[in-house]
Amino acid sequence: MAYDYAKYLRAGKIPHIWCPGCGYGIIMKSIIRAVDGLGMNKDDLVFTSGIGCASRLPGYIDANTLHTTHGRSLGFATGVKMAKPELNVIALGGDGDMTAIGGNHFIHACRRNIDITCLVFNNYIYGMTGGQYSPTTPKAARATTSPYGNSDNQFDIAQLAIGAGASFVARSTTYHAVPMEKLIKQAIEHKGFSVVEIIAGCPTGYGRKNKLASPAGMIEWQKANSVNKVQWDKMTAEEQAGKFPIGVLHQEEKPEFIEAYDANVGLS
Amino acid sequence: MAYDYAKYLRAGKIPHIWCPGCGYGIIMKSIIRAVDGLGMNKDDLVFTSGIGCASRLPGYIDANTLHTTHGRSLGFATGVKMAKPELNVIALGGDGDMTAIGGNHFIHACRRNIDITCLVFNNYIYGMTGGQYSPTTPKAARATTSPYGNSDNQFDIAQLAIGAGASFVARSTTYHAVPMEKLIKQAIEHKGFSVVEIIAGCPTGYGRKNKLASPAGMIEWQKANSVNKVQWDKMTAEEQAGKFPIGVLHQEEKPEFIEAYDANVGLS
Amino acid sequence: MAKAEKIEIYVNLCKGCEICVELCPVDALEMKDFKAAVKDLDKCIACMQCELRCPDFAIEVYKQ
Amino acid sequence: MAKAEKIEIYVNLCKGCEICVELCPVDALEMKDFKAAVKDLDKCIACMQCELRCPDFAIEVYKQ
Amino acid sequence: MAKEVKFLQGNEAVCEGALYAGCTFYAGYPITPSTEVAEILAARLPKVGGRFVQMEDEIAAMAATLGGSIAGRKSLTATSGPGMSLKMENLGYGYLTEVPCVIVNVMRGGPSTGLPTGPGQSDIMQAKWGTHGDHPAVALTPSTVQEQLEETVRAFNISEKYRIPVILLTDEIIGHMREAVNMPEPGDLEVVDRKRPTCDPKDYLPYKPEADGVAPMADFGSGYRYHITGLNHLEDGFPSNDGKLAQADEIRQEKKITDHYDEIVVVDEMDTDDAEILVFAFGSTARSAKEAIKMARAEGIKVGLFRPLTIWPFPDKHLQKYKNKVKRIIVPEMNLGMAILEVKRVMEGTVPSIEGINQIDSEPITTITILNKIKEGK
Amino acid sequence: MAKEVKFLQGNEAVCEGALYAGCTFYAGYPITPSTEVAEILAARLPKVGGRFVQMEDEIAAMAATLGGSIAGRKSLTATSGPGMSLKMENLGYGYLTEVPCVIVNVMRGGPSTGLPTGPGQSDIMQAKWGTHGDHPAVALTPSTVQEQLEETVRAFNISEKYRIPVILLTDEIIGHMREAVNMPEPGDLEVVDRKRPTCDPKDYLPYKPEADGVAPMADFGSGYRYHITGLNHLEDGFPSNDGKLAQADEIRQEKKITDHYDEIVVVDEMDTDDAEILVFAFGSTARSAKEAIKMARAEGIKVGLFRPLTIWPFPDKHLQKYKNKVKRIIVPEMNLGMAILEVKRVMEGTVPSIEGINQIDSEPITTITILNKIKEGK
Amino acid sequence: MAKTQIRLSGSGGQGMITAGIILAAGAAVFEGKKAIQSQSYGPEARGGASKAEVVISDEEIFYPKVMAPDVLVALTQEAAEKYSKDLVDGGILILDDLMVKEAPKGNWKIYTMPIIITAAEKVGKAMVANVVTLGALNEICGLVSTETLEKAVLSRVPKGTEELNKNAILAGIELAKACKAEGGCCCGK
Amino acid sequence: MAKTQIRLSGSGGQGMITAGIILAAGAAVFEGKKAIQSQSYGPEARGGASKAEVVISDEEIFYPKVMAPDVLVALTQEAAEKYSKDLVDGGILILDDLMVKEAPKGNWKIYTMPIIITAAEKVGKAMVANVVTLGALNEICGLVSTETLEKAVLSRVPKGTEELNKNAILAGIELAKACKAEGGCCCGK
Ligand SMILES: Cc1ncc(C[n+]2csc(CCOP(=O)(O)OP(=O)(O)O)c2C)c(N)n1
Ligand SMILES: Cc1ncc(C[n+]2csc(CCOP(=O)(O)OP(=O)(O)O)c2C)c(N)n1
Ligand code: SF4
Ligand code: SF4
Ligand code: SF4
Ligand code: SF4
Ligand code: SF4
Ligand code: SF4
Ligand SMILES: [Mg+2]
Ligand SMILES: [Mg+2]
Repeated sequence: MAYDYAKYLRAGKIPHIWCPGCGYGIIMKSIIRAVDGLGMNKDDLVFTSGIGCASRLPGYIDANTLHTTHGRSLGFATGVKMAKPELNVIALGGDGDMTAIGGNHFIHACRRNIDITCLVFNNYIYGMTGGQYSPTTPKAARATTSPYGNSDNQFDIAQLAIGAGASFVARSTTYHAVPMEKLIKQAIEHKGFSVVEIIAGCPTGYGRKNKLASPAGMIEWQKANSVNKVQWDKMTAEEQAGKFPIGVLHQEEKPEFIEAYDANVGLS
Repeated sequence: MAYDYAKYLRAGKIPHIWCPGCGYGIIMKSIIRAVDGLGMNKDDLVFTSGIGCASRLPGYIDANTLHTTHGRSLGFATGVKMAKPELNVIALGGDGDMTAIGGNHFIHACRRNIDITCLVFNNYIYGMTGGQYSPTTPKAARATTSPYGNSDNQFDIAQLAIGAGASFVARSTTYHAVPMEKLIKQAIEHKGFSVVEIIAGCPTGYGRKNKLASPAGMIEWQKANSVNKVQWDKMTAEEQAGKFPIGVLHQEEKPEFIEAYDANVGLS
Repeated sequence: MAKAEKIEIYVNLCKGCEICVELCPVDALEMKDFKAAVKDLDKCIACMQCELRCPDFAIEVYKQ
Repeated sequence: MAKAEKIEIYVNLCKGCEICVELCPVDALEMKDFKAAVKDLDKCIACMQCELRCPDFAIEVYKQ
Repeated sequence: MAKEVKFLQGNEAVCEGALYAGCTFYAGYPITPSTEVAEILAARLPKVGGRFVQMEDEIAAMAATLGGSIAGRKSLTATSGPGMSLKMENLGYGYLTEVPCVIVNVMRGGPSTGLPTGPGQSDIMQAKWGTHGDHPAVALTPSTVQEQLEETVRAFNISEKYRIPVILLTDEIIGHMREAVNMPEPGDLEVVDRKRPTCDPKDYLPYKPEADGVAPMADFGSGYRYHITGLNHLEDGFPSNDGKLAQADEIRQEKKITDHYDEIVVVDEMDTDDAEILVFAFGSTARSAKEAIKMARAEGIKVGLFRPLTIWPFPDKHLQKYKNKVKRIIVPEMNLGMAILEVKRVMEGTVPSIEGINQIDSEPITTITILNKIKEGK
Repeated sequence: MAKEVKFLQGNEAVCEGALYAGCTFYAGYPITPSTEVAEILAARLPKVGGRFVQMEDEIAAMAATLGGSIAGRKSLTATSGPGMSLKMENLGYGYLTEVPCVIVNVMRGGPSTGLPTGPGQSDIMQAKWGTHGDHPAVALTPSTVQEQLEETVRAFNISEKYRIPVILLTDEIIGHMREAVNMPEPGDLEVVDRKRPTCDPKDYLPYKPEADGVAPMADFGSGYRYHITGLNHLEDGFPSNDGKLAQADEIRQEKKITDHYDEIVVVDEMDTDDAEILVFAFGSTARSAKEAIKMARAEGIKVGLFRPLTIWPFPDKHLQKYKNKVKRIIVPEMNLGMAILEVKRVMEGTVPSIEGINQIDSEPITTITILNKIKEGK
Repeated sequence: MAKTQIRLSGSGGQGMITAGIILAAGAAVFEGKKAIQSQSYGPEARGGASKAEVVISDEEIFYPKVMAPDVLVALTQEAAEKYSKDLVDGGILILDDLMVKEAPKGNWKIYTMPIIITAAEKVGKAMVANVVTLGALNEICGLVSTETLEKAVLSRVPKGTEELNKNAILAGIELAKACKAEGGCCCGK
Repeated sequence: MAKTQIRLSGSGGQGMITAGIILAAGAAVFEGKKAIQSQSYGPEARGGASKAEVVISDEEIFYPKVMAPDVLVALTQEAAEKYSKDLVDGGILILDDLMVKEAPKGNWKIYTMPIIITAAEKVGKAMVANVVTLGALNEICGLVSTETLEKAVLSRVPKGTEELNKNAILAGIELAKACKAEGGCCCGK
C-alpha cells in the first residue's frame, strides 16, 4: 500500500500551486509523514505561515491553519501558543519570510525558546515574487535584482538560530526526504523552540537564472553538497568549503518560555 | 591638562539629559577619546541612533548626527554609507533599540558586513520608557513589566552578532573605560561591520527595581563579573556561570559589502 | 532485490518535472507527452525514490 | 606615586551620583550638599578613576 | 448597595475595563504614554488565568494579539503613535480576516517621535485610513476615566459581536489623569462574547455570514479545523482570485458595520435642542468644551455640545440632524484639522460657518479658548 | 529632430523618469506589482554611478532611502500596499525631518494581502493619513506610461524643492502596461535640485526657512555638521519641548505646501467649460473616463473630465470652480469610495448629486460602465 | 483598422509575453500607431498559464486591456480553453496543433498549425516558437508590415540570433499561407 | 471651597506624585468631592524634576490640569523656581527649608519648613517626606478632614508601615501649626 497522504490533506486542494519540480511538494510530504508518524491529532495541530510560495503550504493541510502576513508567521504563532499552550504549533516560511522581513521574530522566538517548531524552506530566493535575491542567495548568483551577480553575504540560518538561542537546530534537504521526516519529528518532540532549515530547489525563480540543471539536478546538487554533521565535524576547513552540514546541528536543554512564565507568575 | 572633550562636544548641550550615575556619560567620553585618538575629521564623521536614552548621544557630538526612529539606526546608516562610502559611520542604540525592535536591521547589517561601526549600549532595560524588561534583562530580574521577575530568556548580543555574520565583535563595560576606548578604536578601524556591546548601569530604570547598589555599585558589579576573553577561554563552564567575557570576541576577514558591490557592478 | 507490483502514475497530478525519471537508479521510468510513465516495471527495484521525491503526489509504487 | 596638583569639580555639571567618591581607591573625595567635593587632595594618587568614570564631565584631575 | 469607588488613572481604567470584559491575553511593546496599560496587565492578568507577553516590536505585538484571539482569548494591545504606525499592516490583516481584538492608542504629540510625553489628537484619520485597502473601522474616544473603563468594555463588545479589531483612541491627558470611577459589578455592564459555531465541524464555513452579516468564529483547537488567510477568500476561508466574490465580501464587511450604525455609534449631545452654535469635540478636548458651553449658556448663548464617543464610523446620521439648523459649528481638536474635514463633508454647506480650534502645542485646549471662540460671533 | 520613441512598461517608465531626474540611489524590498522598478534600477543605477540595495524589509528600505538622501543623493523606493503600510512610521520621520525622496506605490487589489496581482486604487487616503500625527503630503497619480515618466520627474522636483517625501501613487494597470513614450532629452523637462546652504557652516540652521518656507539642506559630510531628529525641533535642528514652537514649525511645514498649491497641484480638465456633469477620475480609471466622455459628448451630453495629476494636496481650488455649476459629479474609483469623500467635502452641497462608481473586483472600470453611469441621468 | 484586440496565450516559458511586446512595440514605434501591451499575473508573479494582450489602433487607446479579443493565439490546451471564452463572434483563433489536442468550439475562424514543431525542426530552435507565431499571426491579420515586424523582432532579440529570427518570421508566414490555403489547417489532419 | 488647584513638586524620587494621588483620592473616595490628579513627564518617562497636580472641587471638574495653582509645594530649588511661575497672586507656597535655599519671589504666603529633616529625623524615615508634606499641606489649606487624610494614606502604603505613616501625618500637621504660629517659617531662621 502506498502512503496515505490524503489523511492529512484537505480534500480537493491538490494539485497545489507550486511549479513543476518545486521542492516544496517533497517537504510537504515529509511533514505529513512526520506528524502522522507521531500520531498527532489534527484538531490540536496548528500551522502558521507568512507570505511566499512556502507559506502556501498550510492551505493544503487539514489542520488549524493560519496564512498570515509576510514575515509574521512566528508573531501570530506566539499568540496562538500563549493562548493555548496545549496546541502543537508549527510555524513555517521561506528564507525570505523567516530571515529577511521576518528575521526579528525569528531570532526572538529562538531567544524566548517558546515551544514552537519552525520550518524554514530555504530555496535561496524570493520565489513568489519572481526571483529576487534573498539573504541566502549565494554570492555571485543571478537573481532578477542581482543582474551583475549577487554582491551580498549570506546568512547561515542554522548559525543564526544558534546565536540567537534556539535550543534545537537542524538542517536537511529535499534529497533527504526520509531523514528530513525524522528531523521534523525530533523537532516537534523537542520541548522549546526548534528550527529545521530545509534546502529546496526552486527551478523557476532560482534554477533558470543560474543555469542549474533540471529539478532533479537541483536535488542531486543537494546530495552532492551536504555532509552529515558527524562527518562534517571531522572535515578540515578546505574540505568543508562550498558544502554544508546536515542533521541535528545543535540541541540543548533550556527553560521553555511558557512553562517558565507560568511557573513564575503562579499559573502552574 | 585634563582631557579636552569639548573639541568633540557641541557647545551648550552639556549637561546631558541622562540621570545621575547613568553609565552613558562614561561611554560618551570613551567614544570621544576613540575618535579623537584616531584623529578623525568631524566633517566625515556620522553618528546615527534610534530612540532611547542611549540614542540621545548623537545630539551632543559635534558631527553629522542623525537621531532616527526606534530601532532603525542601522537602516538609515546603511543609506548614508551607501550614498557616501567615504564617510565614517557609527550607528548606536540601546539594547532595546538594537536588539528588540531593531533586531532585524542588526542581524542584516552583520550579515552584509557593511563598513559601519555599531555600538550597543546594554543596560539590560528599556531605560527611556521607564524600565520595562528588554531582551537582555536577566532572568528573574524585576522590571515594570516583569512584576513577578523576568521569565524570558536573554540574548547574548555578541553571540547573536557572530551567528549573523559580523566580522568584528567585542564587548566592554563602563568599568573598563580605557579598554572600551581601545575596542571602539579597533572597531572603527576594522573594515566591515563591527559590533561593540557595552554594558552600562541604568540606576533609574534597572538599579532601583533590582536592589542594586548605587551607580558606583553597578560599575563594581561589572568589574566583578567580566572576564577577559583570553582568560575566559581557559575557564570551565562552572567558572563561567554568571560571568561574561570582554575584549575582542570575534574577528575575521570577510568581503565588505560596498566594496564587493562596487567591484561587482563595475563601479570601482 | 525488492520488486514493484505496480507503479501508479496520476497524469492529472503529474506536472512533468522529470524528477522521478531522472532519479530512478535503474531507468525504469520515462517521460511521455510531458508526463511521467513506466518504461519497464521489471527493472524497478522498489527503492521508492520516485514516490518519495515526487512533489505532486503523482506517483505511487506498490511493492510486491 | 603620582600626585594631583588640582582636582576641579564643576558643581553646575555634577549630578551627585557619587561614582567618583565611591570608586576613589584612597578616599580622597566626599559628597557635600549632594555634590562631589575634594576631601583630601594629598591622599589623591592621580589614578584618574574619578575623571574617567564621571558620566557628567564634572571632575578633572590635573596631575603634578 | 453603593458601588465601590476607585481612584484610577486613565490607563488603569482601561485595564479594569479589559479585565471586566474578559480579556485574558495582552501582547505589547512599551511606548510612552501607553506603558501603564502593559505594566498593570503584566501584574493583573496571571491572577485571572491570563498571560502577558512583551514582544520584540509592535508588529509582533499586533500579530500575537491576533493570534491569541484566533485561539479564543479576548486580546488587547496598547501603543501610541509610532507604534500605531507600525501596526498598520497587521491591523489590516485583522480587518480582512475578521479577528476581534482591541487596540488602545494613547495619542501623544506630534508626527514621528514628536513630543512624546505630550498629548495629541492627530491620529484620528489614521485610525480609519492608516492601513492600505478598503475595510470598515471602529474607533472610540472616551473623555473621562469612567469612560475609559466603560468604552474599553464596549470596544471589546463591538469587536466580539462584529468580528473586527476596535481601536480605543484615547490621549495622554485622559490616559494619565486620575479620577474617581464607580466600579461596575458583574452584570452592570453588558459583556458580549463572539458567536462560536455550533454546527458539525465538517459543515463549518468561517466566513459564511448569518443575518447580521457576521459569521460565527471557531477557536483554533476547538475541533473546527479551518483556514485563515489575508488573501481575499471565499466563505470557506480559502483564497480565491475571483474578483467579483472578493468585492462582494468586502462590501459585506463594510455593511456589517454600517448596518449596525445605531448600535455602534454613540454620541453625547448636550444643550443641542435650541442650539445655534454646536461644538463638536471628543476625547479630553470635550471636557473643556463642556465647561465652555456651560459658561456660555450662563451668558445666554445658545450653544450645544456634540460629543462623539464613537468617532468611526463617523456619526454622520447624528450630525445630519443639525443641517440647516445650526449657524456655526466649532471643532476644537489637538491637531491641525482632521475631524473638521468630516464635519464639513457631512454638513454639505448647510452650516454658514464651520470653524476649527487647532492646537498642537502639547497643552490641552482650555475652556477659555473655546469660550472665546464661541463668543467671537465670527 | 524627432524625439526617440520607446515602448515602455509603466514601471520601466518610472525608472526612466527617476534616472532623468538624477536619482542615484534605490533601496527597496520586492513586492508585486512594483518589483520591476527594483529589477530595472538594479541593472541601470551602476551605469550612472548609482547604487542599489535590497534591504531586509520595507521599514529598512524606507530608512535607507532617507539615509541616502540625507547624504545627498536623490533617492527612490518602490512598493505596494502591505509594504506601504510598513513604511508609515519612517515616512512620518521623513515628513518631520523634511528629507526629500520619492516613494512609488503601485497600488494592488484588496486590503492585507488581498488580490496581490490585481489593480486597486484603495491607498488614496492612506497616502495622506497613513502615518500618525500632522504633516503635509504630496501624491501624484499618472494615467499614462508617458506620465509615469514625467510625473516621476515632477515627484522628484517637488520633493527636492519643498524638502518633502513625495508619493507616486500609481496602480498595477499603468505599472504593468506598455505604451509608446516620447523620451525627453536633457533640458526638455525641468530638473530641480534641493537648495543647499552657501553660508558659513557655523551659521547654518537646517530648519530656518527662507521666504518660500523651505530651509536649504546640507548633505551629510559636506562640512555642515548638524543634527536631525524626529522629535519636534527648533530651527537649529535640536529637540525642544516647547510646544508653541513645535506648533509653529508644523504649521510652517503645512504652509510650505499649501502656499505653493498652484505649483504643485496639476489637474487635467477636458470638456468642462459647458459641462453639466463632471467625471472626477484619476490614474488608470481616468483613461476609461476620458473615452466615456468622448462617447457621451458625441451623443450630445454635456459632460467633462476632471483628472487630478496631483491627488494630494487635494485639488480643492480647481474643483471649487464647479460649485453651483455642475449638476452631477461622477467619481469612478477602484475602491469603496475614497476620493468621493473629498469631492463631497469640497463641493459643500452645491452639486445636486455626487455619485461613485466603486469597483474592487480586480478589473479596471470600463468605458461602458462609466458611460452608462453618465447616461443614467441619475 | 480601427482597433484590433489580440490575445497571445500559452504556458509560462513559451515567450508569448515577449511576442506581445514585439508586436505592440512594432506598431507603436515603427508605424506610429497607437498600441498597448498588457499581461496578467498569477497569484503574485510566478509560472503557470500566461497571456499577453495587445491592442492596436489608429486612434488613442483609453481602456488598456482586451475586453473581448478579435484574435486569440493559444499554444497550450489549457490556454485555449481558458482564454477563448470571450473571443468575439467571428473572431480568429490560432492554435498549435501539437499542444492543443482539442480546439475549443465557437463561431470562429480557426487556424491550427504546427508552430512549435516548425520552430524546433524547421527553424531549428524551439525557443523561437513565439517569433514563428508572430509571423503567422501577422500574415493572417495584417497588423503591421513585414518590414516592421522584422525590425521589431530584431530590436528585441539577443545579438547573433538575427538570422534565426528572420527565418522564424518567414517560417511563420509560410505556415499561415499554407494554412489559409488549406482552409484553416495545414497539418494535414 | 469652590475649586482648589494644587501643585506638588520636587525631584524624581521624592514621592510627590504619590502624595498627589493620595490627596486627590482621599477627597474623591472618602469625601465624595470631585478630584483629579495629573502629572507631567520629561522627554519620555524618566527621572528629573517632577510635579503632581491636583484639582479638588465640589462640582464637576472639566479641564483636568492646573492652569494656575492656588497652592504650590516645592521640595527642591529647581522645582520651586520652575513651578512657582504661575502660582496665583496671593497663593500659598510651601517650601522645604533644606532643599530650597532661596525662596522664589512673589506676592504669596510662603511657608518654609523642615519637611525632609522632620521625615528623616523625627519620623525616622526620609521616605515619608511626602506624607509629612501632606500633613502640613492639609493643615494649612484644610482640603480634607484629618480622618480622610489618614484613611487615604493608609490605603496606599505598604502593610506594616501604618504607624510610621500616621506619625508622618501628625508630624506634618505639627510642622504646619508651628509654621503658621511663627508667621510662615518654623525653621528658626
Ligand atoms: C510586506 C510585504 N512585503 C513584500 C511582499 C512580497 N513578497 C511576497 S512573498 C515574498 C518573498 C518570498 O520569498 P520567500 O519567503 O523565500 O518564499 P518563497 O516564495 O521563496 O517560498 C515577498 C517579498 C509581501 N507580500 N508583503
Ligand atoms: C516604534 C516605537 N516603539 C516604542 C517606542 C518607545 N520607546 C522609546 S525608547 C524605548 C526603549 C529604550 O530602551 P533601549 O533601546 O534599551 O535604550 P535605553 O533607553 O535603555 O538606553 C522604547 C520602547 C518608540 N519610541 N517607538
Ligand atoms: S517559484 Fe520556485 S518556490 Fe515558488 S512554486 Fe515555483 S519553484 Fe516553487
Ligand atoms: S533611565 Fe537609565 S539609561 Fe536612561 S538616562 Fe536614566 S539611568 Fe541612564
Ligand atoms: S516526479 Fe511526479 S510530477 Fe514529476 S514527473 Fe514524476 S510523477 Fe510527474
Ligand atoms: S521505485 Fe525506485 S526503481 Fe522503482 S521506479 Fe521508482 S525510483 Fe525507479
Ligand atoms: S562622578 Fe561626576 S557627577 Fe558623579 S558625583 Fe562625581 S563629579 Fe559628580
Ligand atoms: S584621581 Fe584617583 S585617587 Fe585621585 S581623587 Fe580621583 S579616583 Fe581618587
Ligand atoms: Mg525563498
Ligand atoms: Mg536599554
